[in-house]
Amino acid sequence: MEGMLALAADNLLSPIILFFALGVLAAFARSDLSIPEAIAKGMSIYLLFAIGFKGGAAVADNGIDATLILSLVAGLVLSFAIPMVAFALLRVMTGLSVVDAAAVAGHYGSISIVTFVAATSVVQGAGLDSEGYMVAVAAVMEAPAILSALWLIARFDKGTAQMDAGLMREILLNGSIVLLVGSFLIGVITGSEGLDLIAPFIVTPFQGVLCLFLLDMGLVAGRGLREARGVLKPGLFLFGVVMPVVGSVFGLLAGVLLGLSPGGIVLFMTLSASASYIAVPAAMRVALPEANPSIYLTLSLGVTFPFNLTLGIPLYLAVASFVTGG
Amino acid sequence: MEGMLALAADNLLSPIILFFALGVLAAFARSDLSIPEAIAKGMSIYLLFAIGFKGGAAVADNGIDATLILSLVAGLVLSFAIPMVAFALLRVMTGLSVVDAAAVAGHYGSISIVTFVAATSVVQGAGLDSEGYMVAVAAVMEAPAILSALWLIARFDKGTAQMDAGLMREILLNGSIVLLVGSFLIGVITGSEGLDLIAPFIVTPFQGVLCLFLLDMGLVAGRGLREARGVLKPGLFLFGVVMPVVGSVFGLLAGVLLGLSPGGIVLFMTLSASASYIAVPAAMRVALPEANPSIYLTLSLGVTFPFNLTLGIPLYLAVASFVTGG
Amino acid sequence: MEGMLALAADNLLSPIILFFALGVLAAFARSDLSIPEAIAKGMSIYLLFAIGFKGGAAVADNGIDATLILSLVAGLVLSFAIPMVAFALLRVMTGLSVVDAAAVAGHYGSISIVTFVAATSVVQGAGLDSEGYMVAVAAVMEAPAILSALWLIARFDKGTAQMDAGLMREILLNGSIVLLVGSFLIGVITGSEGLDLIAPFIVTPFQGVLCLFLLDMGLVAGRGLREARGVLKPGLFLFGVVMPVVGSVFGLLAGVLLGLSPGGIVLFMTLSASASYIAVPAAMRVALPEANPSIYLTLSLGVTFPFNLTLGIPLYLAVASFVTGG
Amino acid sequence: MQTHNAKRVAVIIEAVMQSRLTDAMENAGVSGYSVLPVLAGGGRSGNWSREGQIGRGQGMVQVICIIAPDKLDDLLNKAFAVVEKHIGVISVSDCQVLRAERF
Amino acid sequence: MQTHNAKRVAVIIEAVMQSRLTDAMENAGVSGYSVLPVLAGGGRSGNWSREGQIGRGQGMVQVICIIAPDKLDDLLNKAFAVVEKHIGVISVSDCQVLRAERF
Amino acid sequence: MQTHNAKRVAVIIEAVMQSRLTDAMENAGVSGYSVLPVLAGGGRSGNWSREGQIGRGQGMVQVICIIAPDKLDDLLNKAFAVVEKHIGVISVSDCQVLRAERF
Ligand SMILES: Nc1ncnc2c1ncn2[C@@H]1O[C@H](COP(=O)(O)O)[C@@H](O)[C@H]1O
Ligand SMILES: Nc1ncnc2c1ncn2[C@@H]1O[C@H](COP(=O)(O)O)[C@@H](O)[C@H]1O
Ligand SMILES: Nc1ncnc2c1ncn2[C@@H]1O[C@H](COP(=O)(O)O)[C@@H](O)[C@H]1O
Ligand code: NA
Ligand code: NA
Ligand code: NA
Repeated sequence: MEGMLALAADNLLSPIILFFALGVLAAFARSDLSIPEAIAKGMSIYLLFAIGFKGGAAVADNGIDATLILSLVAGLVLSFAIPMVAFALLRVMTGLSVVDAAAVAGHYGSISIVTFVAATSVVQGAGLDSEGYMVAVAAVMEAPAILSALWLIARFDKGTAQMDAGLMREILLNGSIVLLVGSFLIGVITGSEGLDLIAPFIVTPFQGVLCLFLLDMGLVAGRGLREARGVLKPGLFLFGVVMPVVGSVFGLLAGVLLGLSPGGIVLFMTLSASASYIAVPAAMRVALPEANPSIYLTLSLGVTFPFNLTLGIPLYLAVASFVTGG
Repeated sequence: MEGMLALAADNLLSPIILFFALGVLAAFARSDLSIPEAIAKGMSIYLLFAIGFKGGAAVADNGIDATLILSLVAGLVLSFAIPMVAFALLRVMTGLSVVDAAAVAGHYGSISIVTFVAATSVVQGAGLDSEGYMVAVAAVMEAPAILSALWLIARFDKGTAQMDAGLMREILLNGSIVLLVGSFLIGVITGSEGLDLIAPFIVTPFQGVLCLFLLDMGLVAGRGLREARGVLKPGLFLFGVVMPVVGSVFGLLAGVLLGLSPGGIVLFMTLSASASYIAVPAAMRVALPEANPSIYLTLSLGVTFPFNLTLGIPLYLAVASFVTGG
Repeated sequence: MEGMLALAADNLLSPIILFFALGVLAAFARSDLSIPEAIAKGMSIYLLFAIGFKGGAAVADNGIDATLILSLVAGLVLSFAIPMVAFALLRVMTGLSVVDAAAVAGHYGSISIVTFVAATSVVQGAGLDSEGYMVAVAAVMEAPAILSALWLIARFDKGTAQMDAGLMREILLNGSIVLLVGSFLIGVITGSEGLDLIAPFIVTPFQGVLCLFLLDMGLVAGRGLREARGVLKPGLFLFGVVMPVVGSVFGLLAGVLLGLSPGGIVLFMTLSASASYIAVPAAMRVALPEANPSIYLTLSLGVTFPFNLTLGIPLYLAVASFVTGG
Repeated sequence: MQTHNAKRVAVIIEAVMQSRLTDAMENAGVSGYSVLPVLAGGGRSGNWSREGQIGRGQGMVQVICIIAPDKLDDLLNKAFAVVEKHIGVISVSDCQVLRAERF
Repeated sequence: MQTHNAKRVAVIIEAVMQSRLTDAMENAGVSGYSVLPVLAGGGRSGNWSREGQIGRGQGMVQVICIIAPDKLDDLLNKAFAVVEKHIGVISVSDCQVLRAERF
Repeated sequence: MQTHNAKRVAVIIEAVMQSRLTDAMENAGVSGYSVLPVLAGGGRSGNWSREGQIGRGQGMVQVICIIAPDKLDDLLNKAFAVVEKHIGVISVSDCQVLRAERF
């Protein structure tokens, strides 16, 4: 318990959290500090490229683990299943309409890659190893939740959602999945030799870029919260804090059943706990234009993301350590 | 004297000066070489982030110096006071109207952060230490000069200027101040541990980014000079060279009275000598739309900035060394 | 022969090729993966800055080679001459009109700087040295081919082309030439001291940036191929593969006559073999608006660039090694 | 100069819908269209800005299409089918063009 | 398609004045507005370009607002109060919109 | 508010031709112009997009110029001479401006 508090405190005073907080504060204070869109996109491309490649190179190094396939399947299942849980919780805890609840639920089945990256940092900082293929698990968990959200609509609201072949391709081939999976595979192919070649670009400066990126996320989240204060009813806010913890339990179960390393379990918990704020919102705007974007964006980016970043990840680390007897 | 000439020559042949010169030449020759706006903004964010953090980490390392607060106060006073001197000089040396003279004066009380960064490089290159909190002094010197400029207008031109609460907030919370101060504080909090984490991003590649950034500044300054040739009357040009030297004397006095290190004195001289080309122009466009922007931009970016970069900083270094008996 | 196959295989599995392939595949699959324009431009500025400077610093290190001037002259001559050869081949191999054939021919006399950079990597990977001033040769080869293309038009199609003083200046002072030559000269002036200062920016992360840049080139090339499938008749496609090999023979002759190092010969072959996809297309749009851009862009970026990247460069390396008895 | 009557249709629409709209336009037989970036905006659903954004979920673009008057109705019908359930603005104004044969 | 008369107000204004203008517009009861980037320009005060700029001191944006005709005068008055002392251009043109209830 | 008749000329043109067009406009005595970015487009010569591009060879911009009606013809003639052989669209519409003395 004490160890966990120290860990949480440590985490709260890490540069990445502090830069996120700086961004939120700057947005609340209505400072005109902002990162150009192209730079923000460039940084997110860099992060996907780097973690994909590093994960792939790690897999090449350690050999393909027998549980790789099973982990991917588990990720798929969780991404499909978690929205159902989230939807049920939302209907109980909040007064959201079916459409809004389904849209929100879809976000929680999918994942936030920056939360994953932050968890990787914390796991490494705690001296734990983790399976390199967890980035591939992250990739497979991005999209299925969207289908669950649309299914929920079809089931409970009869055919409001618009799904077409174009949207299906957009979801499956969205830029971040392609870049993450592509970099992962190239990492697998070129292995540690490839990694040595580009490590000065993707390894050493990584933490610094992550700080700047979280500054930007803080700015965007803060602006969103400022704009959408009205939306954030107590029940909704509570959901944004409870749901990641609930999700993490599913991740914990999966990780333990699969026999992952403690670090791998933390990452699985984080993936299940995190909520999408890029891929799913875009898909929802196309398929569910009636759903209110400020609800799902504010919850995902303004509540759950900061929660995971500050308290969630240390919690998942403590739980995973406890469960694996670490 | 000889040492100083060698220093100046050395400085003139450093990559950062040469890239600045390349930019100016390319602009004069009407080459279409240009840096995208987003990249230029990204680099300036990087520089503020890096020097703020490094300054803060240095303060964390050395403990809070007793003179920190006094230095901040001295910075404030200088930023308020220098515009008065500049205004008086302008009225004597040039035929500028009250409005234009006040607008120009405001720029010289404020600071140019790149000039500061370049001076830091030179100071380090000369093997001198300097106080890490000088970046905080830089931050407090950004805004007060704007108020002085508006006061000058109110005093000598009766109420042309438009100051409102919105503008006040914009000035005090402008992006570069928030980023610089925020990074500084995070540097103080996370100390050398934080610095170690992100040094491969903010320390080692710093000089290279600075070269590219100065290339961009050369392009922008050169384009400005080409467009605004007509504006640059001899008296005005002279002011652009004399004023930084005058300003530096104030910085010298402050630095010596405060008992700063030789390096710190050079930086204080540079801050006092440099003229704003981002924060103040933006504020002037809002508050003093009648003032001619090509006058203040050309002077600040086209005359004083290159002067400080090439001759000013070595001069301030020589003077500070002489005064402190170095 | 075996060695060459191994080399080609090695090359095909290098990260830069794989990222290029990822880009092409993503574009074919209509993924929305894309790199913001500003980031793509920023990376190309970085690459020009880095290779220019490194080439200059190498020249400063090794002293000015007696053959430097001769190599520049040879580059000029080749850039003027190769379009004539290309034009003749095009008239024989394809049914292109005079205007289109001349436009395409101009691209092949000029050079592709990324192909050059990739060849530099391969040359270094093979443990060969090369002359630092080859980047200056690359710079002089950019523009003359444009004049040849316009001359071909004037000769065979009577005065369709529009050449004016403005265009001439744009061609000679286009951004990439100015940046490449400027960085080269600054590298020569500041030498290894300057290089040490900025090496953590331009040397160590270089390969990583190159990977991302090639991902972008793959995306752009793939999108171009998808859009312009109809254009790519068999004869044209064949030309796009045959012409680089023909061009490389001229580079080989030049390199051998000049007595360049094996690495230098490979680079000269690569320059002669590569086709422009930035400077020349822009000039052609101004001077030859009647020429169909999808023909020359598809050939240059969609056929010849990938050919050189994957098969061409290893071939040129093998031939140069064989000829110089390596 | 000889000019000809034409219509200028400007649609401000969510970026995620861009390709669907331009497909619909091509479908309506337009001779061309251009997409302009929109930096920020405000409306009944609040204010937004592209600054710092990394996804396309937020943000709008403006699609401009100049067409011959007789094609207007078909275009509006097809464009409206795409935009109908979405936020955004469709406006049409009269204009004059050179080279009428191109529209 | 059923269309309705509306006015399209386009204001080219310094970037530093953007929020003041959009505040004034909201104040005049507009239902929405969009901000478009401007890359470069020329006028009585010379030429400018956003290339390589890092500050907002230089540079303009275009704010577009489509409104019901009866709100035009109030909007122009309020917008003009902001723009009055500043460089920039206000233009108004007629247009037709779908979904008139939104304006 | 007192408004005055003016013309709004919008030229969508290849980025490489931008300076030639604006030179021609200055030549025709316009009081100013603004250049807006275009992200993507489609036309008889296919579809294009600025994404990932590094050269100016591909890509268009939109040049907007608001002028007094009596200067229109000269402007169109001079602009057309530049655009004539190139892809792109010139359109003109009526508008109202404040501060007519500026045009
Ligand atoms: N009247 C309008 N004029 C110009 N742009 C508008 C207008 N109304 C809405 N928009 C744009 O469309 C977006 C969505 O509008 P709304 O559906 O009203 O929230 C806004 O954020 C603006 O970018
Ligand atoms: N007639 C015009 N048409 C379009 N844009 C204009 C016009 N006049 C001025 N502008 C824009 O407004 C800016 C300032 O204009 P000015 O006050 O004339 O210097 C110019 O740089 C252009 O971007
Ligand atoms: N009717 C149109 N409306 C708007 N933009 C157009 C139109 N036609 C062409 N364009 C723009 O001009 C470019 C070249 O057109 P084109 O010459 O038809 O290929 C297109 O890619 C569009 O960006
Ligand atoms: Na999740
Ligand atoms: Na100063
Ligand atoms: Na060539």
